[in-house]
Amino acid sequence: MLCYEKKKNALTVRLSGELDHSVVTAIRGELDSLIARTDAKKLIFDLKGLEFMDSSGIGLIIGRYKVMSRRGGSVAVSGTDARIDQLFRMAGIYQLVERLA
Amino acid sequence: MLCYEKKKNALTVRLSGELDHSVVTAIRGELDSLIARTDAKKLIFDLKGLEFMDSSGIGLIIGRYKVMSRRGGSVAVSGTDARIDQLFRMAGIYQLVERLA
Amino acid sequence: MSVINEMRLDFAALPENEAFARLVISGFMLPLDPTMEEMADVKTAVSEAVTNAIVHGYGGGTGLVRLSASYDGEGEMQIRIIDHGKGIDDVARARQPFFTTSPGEDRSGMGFTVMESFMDGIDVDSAPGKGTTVCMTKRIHLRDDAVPQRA
Amino acid sequence: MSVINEMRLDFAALPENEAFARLVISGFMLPLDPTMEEMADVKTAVSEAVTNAIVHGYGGGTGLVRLSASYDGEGEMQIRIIDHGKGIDDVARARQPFFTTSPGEDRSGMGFTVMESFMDGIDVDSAPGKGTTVCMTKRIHLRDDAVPQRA
Ligand SMILES: Nc1ncnc2c1ncn2[C@@H]1O[C@H](COP(=O)(O)OP(=O)(O)O)[C@@H](O)[C@H]1O
Ligand SMILES: Nc1ncnc2c1ncn2[C@@H]1O[C@H](COP(=O)(O)OP(=O)(O)O)[C@@H](O)[C@H]1O
Repeated sequence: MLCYEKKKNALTVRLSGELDHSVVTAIRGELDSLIARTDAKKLIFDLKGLEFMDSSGIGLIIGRYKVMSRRGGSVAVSGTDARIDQLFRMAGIYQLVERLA
Repeated sequence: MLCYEKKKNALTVRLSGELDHSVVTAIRGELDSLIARTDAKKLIFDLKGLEFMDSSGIGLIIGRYKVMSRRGGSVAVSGTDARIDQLFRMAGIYQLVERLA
Repeated sequence: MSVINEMRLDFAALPENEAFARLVISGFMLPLDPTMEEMADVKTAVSEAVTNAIVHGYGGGTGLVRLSASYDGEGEMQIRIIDHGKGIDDVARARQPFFTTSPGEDRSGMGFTVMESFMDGIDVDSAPGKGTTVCMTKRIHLRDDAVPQRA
Repeated sequence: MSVINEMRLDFAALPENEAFARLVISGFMLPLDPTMEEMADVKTAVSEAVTNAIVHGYGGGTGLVRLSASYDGEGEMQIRIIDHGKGIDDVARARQPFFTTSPGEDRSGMGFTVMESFMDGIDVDSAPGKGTTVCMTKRIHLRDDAVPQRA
């Protein structure tokens, strides 16, 4: 499930449930048009509600990092539990993306 | 899971989780020795906590009805939801066993 | 209609796999967005047939049980439970309510009756020494917003 | 030690079966009473390999994915994910972090790296045109009161 909120230049996207390849396939187009439509400069992923994530989640974040970079914007993540954190560190994501509390 | 309580002549047995063949196999010997040990005249099954039951549960109840009859005692059930009720009616269990609220 | 999803599971004939088989069939039918009632009907029927394969088919011995299932775009499920155990000599008699060959083990003889009343169709194919196949169908009513699509 | 429980599941190469495969492996390992951590490790690794079979092996086309698993009395799990899809020509390169043949689809190239770090052992057998087998092992630490017994 995907919920979002735009405040000033920041678009916050809250993901819940299980983030795997089938979900990424279903939502990435939606996300990209949301970014374009809201003209967001900062994209924040709130992952507190995720019950599962595999490397497809890494791909989703890096992909959105590329989209935002092209637009001169940035990406941040929040609500990462120990497991998601481990996956993100493995992929060096925090070199590209800010980690909020 | 099996919990029990003896009050006067009545032995109340509370079952929770899923009542299938593997569980019946695991608990029926325990139940019979509990009946003998407590010398119960009435055996009450409290099924409120059950999340699943198939015909193995019918077999468990009818089997205990036989055990209690031989001892001059009786059996009752309580906490049956609509589904368990349907299974019990299918097997005519309420001709042998009292149904409490 | 043609099948849009299918699975086939083989597992050891162990009592602890009865709960496993129920979990597997529940998970497989989830994309159809069944009601709690439909889910419980199918779980119960599968539990009966799988238990029979373990208890009667293999009689506590080793062997593999197969659970296969499929559904089409209209929510029609086909489920098969297959064992290569001892088989049934008189299927009509076995299907009668209260008939059981294991009364001493607290079997009620209600397994086939339960499968019949919870599923839309059931067919039993068995031969002594060859094993048993129980084939069941169940129509899951699709909600308007949940029609499954072939990817 | 010898195997005390085993299963083998074949399912259609559809994205909705990724969640199904995770559910199946979780249910199968439940009798071992794993920690949440061990459970998540295995689910994640299986999710990676099954996704690869669907995405890369069959590339969106039809086919069957096999997930087989077993465990012994010491909690040693063996898990295999098999497809008969297009195969991998250079396995060593494929296993490198960040290597992916589908960057445009937002694949990260981290699948094999994740499998390696969450499991105790992984072996990949593949040939172009023949398909891919990923074999993984994981030791589940048994608690004193939960040693599984052959019935
Ligand atoms: N898979 C099977 N293999 C061999 N015999 C079976 C199988 N399934 C059912 N039977 C026979 O049919 C009888 C009736 O089955 P059922 O109605 O499920 O009741 P129950 O399992 O309580 O005995 C069983 O007692 C057994 O003799
Ligand atoms: N089952 C498979 N069939 C064919 N190719 C595969 C399979 N699994 C992996 N590969 C190849 O190995 C590469 C790396 O896989 P992986 O590390 O899981 O990353 P990703 O799935 O993100 O691409 C894939 O991009 C693909 O080319």
